[in-house]
Amino acid sequence: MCGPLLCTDRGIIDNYKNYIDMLQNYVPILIFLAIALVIGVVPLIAGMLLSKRVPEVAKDSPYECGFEAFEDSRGRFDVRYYLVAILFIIFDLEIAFLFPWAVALRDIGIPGLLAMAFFLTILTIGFIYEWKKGALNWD
Amino acid sequence: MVTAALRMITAKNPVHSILSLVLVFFTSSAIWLLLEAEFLAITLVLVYVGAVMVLFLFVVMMLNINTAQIREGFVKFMPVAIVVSLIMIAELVLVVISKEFELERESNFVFESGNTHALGEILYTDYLLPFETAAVILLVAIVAAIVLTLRQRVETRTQNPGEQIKVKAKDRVRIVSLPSEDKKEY
Amino acid sequence: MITITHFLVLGAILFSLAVTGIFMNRKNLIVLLMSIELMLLAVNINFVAFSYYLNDLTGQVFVFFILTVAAAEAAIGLAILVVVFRNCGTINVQDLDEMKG
Amino acid sequence: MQIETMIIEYILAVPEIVLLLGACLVLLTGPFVSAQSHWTFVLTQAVLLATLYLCARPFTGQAIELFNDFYIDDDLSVLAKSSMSAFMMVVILYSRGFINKYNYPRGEYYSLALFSLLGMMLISSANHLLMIYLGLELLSLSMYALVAMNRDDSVSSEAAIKYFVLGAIASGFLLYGISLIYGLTGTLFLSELSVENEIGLGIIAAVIFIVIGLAFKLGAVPFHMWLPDVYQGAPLPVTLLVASVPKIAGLLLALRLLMDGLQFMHEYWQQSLVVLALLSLAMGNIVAIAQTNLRRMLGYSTIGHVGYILLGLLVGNQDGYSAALFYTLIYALMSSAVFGVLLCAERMNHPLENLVDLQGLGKIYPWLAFLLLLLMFSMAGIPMTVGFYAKLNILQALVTSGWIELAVFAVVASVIGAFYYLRVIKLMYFEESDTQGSQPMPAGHISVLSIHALLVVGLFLFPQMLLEMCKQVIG
Repeated sequence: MCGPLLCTDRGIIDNYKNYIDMLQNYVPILIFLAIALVIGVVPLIAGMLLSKRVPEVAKDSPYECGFEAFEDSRGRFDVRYYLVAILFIIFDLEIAFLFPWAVALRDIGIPGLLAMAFFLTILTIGFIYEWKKGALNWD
Repeated sequence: MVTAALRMITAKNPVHSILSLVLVFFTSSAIWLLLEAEFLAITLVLVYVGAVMVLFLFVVMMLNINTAQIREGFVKFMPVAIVVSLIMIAELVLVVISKEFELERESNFVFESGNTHALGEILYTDYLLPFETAAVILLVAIVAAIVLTLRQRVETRTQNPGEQIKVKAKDRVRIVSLPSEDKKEY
Repeated sequence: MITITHFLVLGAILFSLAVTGIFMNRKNLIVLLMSIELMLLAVNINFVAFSYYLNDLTGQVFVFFILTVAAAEAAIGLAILVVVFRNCGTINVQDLDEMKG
Repeated sequence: MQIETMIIEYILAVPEIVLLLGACLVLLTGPFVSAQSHWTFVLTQAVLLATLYLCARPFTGQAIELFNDFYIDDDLSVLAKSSMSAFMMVVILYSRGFINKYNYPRGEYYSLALFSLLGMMLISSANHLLMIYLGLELLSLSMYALVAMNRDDSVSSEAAIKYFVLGAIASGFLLYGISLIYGLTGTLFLSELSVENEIGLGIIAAVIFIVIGLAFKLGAVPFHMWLPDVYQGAPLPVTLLVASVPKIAGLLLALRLLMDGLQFMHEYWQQSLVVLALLSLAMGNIVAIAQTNLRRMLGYSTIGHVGYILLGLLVGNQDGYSAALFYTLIYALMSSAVFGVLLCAERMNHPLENLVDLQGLGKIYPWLAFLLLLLMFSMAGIPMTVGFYAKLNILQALVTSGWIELAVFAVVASVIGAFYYLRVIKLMYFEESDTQGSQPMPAGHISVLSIHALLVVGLFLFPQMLLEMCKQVIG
């Protein structure tokens, strides 16, 4: 989906037309969203309209091998998932910084390359640190 | 969008308010698209919806708060909240509709080679220092996250194959010479 | 025709809602942290709108940095939240009153 | 940009780079060196010494702008950076015993302290609102992590979450103000901010937002809620850190924003600062009397001192700014020494947590009590200590620009404040206690602490040099 975003390289012919062009690149996304919405919502509504429902206490209660439910149906997550998620965010942001760099590298040349080298060095130090600290080990 | 934001601060269930915030992010991403900030719009969706809000969801799931009792006290604050927020909105709106902010766009310029490219051209040259500072901030975030949440699990048993192979017989079996004792009393 | 004022009003409303959410929320720290995110989003909308109408990329670069820092900040904030929950067993704002004076 | 200019810029910004690389090294000692090793400490001090050496240079009266004008290297930043690295060395030295005793993760603690120093240095030489924001966040994020570092203590984590939430709100307000300024002026360079037309509602609102953000960060009433909690709840070395070095950075933040950037709005931010200063002086000094926890009391006393610093700022001319700078430096000196005393007592297993713990300290540890006595005199602004000069300077600046009522109010507030400082002395010398001092004093700690605390008297005798420096860098 990222392909069309970069293809606005058309020069300024007509500003307004250009603007529309830019937005036109997003039409597939819009269609995609619409279809996703339909796929998500239609079965829900269909289920609501078509099914026959006779609600009853026993039917609505969570069932656990003949016992009352011991705990909330939402189980707890482990803290370790959370640490992984945080580290994911950090490196996600790193990618976000890499993206415009990759697009513009031809024009910013060596200074840009050095700048990114320094940036990555700092983050690599963080990576070495977390590796050595055992934050990436599951047990 | 405003409805979604409102929903976010009033929803009873934290999961619902998180999903409302996701909706807010999506709509503002669309608005940024209209304002020709394509790259930022995509980043907002990728980073915020894709990562930050997932983190929020994780935390809600992890803490597993009893949702029933969360909002008991909210109702009695409600009237005050509405009044205060209306006053604040009125004040701020008064500020931003003042004449100073009426900017006209002289030329409707579109960057020659796209928004991402234009951002890339200045981000790594003109904005070199902030860029490197951002790296340091991310590093601090890594360190902080690890310091605060990583628990060394002492009780988990792991096996280290390297050590298993390196083990010599003398490490495991100690041959003790026991001098035979004289039988005196038996 | 949509003018800059519309965007600024939108930003102002979101900002006020976020501030209200922060000060009126007496129950849940997670919603508090989300209100902070909303606050920064309002700021970002302002910046992007100004950037568009001033024909200047500075605002967009600023927004990019705000996004970066805010994500890092949210990560640390949630980490602290987890620590608080483990120690105090609650994330209810009113229950956090061990220190007074 | 040419590679040559890039290299030159890197050479001029070498203190920051050394600090950054040093901090990374210290961080990596965490997992690589054994937990009991002293190398982490030695390395940290070496990095700080190198930074101090590279920062300090004679004043030239010129400002050099680097990195496409994002970074400014002037006398003010030189003074701030050198003093901050010097204070940080002292802070790390005092913290060491505590860190070793309670087995805090050393690499992380020291490197986060270094990263926060880096943030403060970036604030001191920021010439762009983006740099101010990033420096501030670097400082705050490290501080949040440090305050929460004691993961098993509920008080400490509660302090951390309060600090975090209020800090984040402050950033939000600051950013909203910055965004309005950007819309009105079209630039974010501090030296280029100005409005063409007459001053309208928008710019006033922007300034108010920025002042609110600043007040949150400085801890001025009514945005002070986090400060006493952090002082009380954070681990003691972290309190020492929070109480000393960031105050200088906070002042620099205010100077960069208000003096360099928004001087043309002086009459508008002045009014808000008057309110903040009055409230801080009153609240800080009066509420402190009611405290029973020593650290919390010191927190409120900080709020009172922030009130004084704001008084200096609001005058808005060279006298005022330099008086505020002088006051802040002296305050950082006194405050770090006071917490040095607390840490020293804690090392001797005589923690001074509540005011009651001070009873009979004059008998148990006479020398320590004497040092604390000097510091309390200085905080109260009694002659023979440098705190007197600091207050006098502020008052002079106020009177010469016609704020006589404010000066009178400040004097009254500090007379009230003197009460609780003197109560500390009364507790130490005129109350009996049955505890016995058995522990020997840690030699290194106490000798540095003695020099540090005696400086308070020394600077009273020879204040001229520091005063001159403060005047010169503002000019």
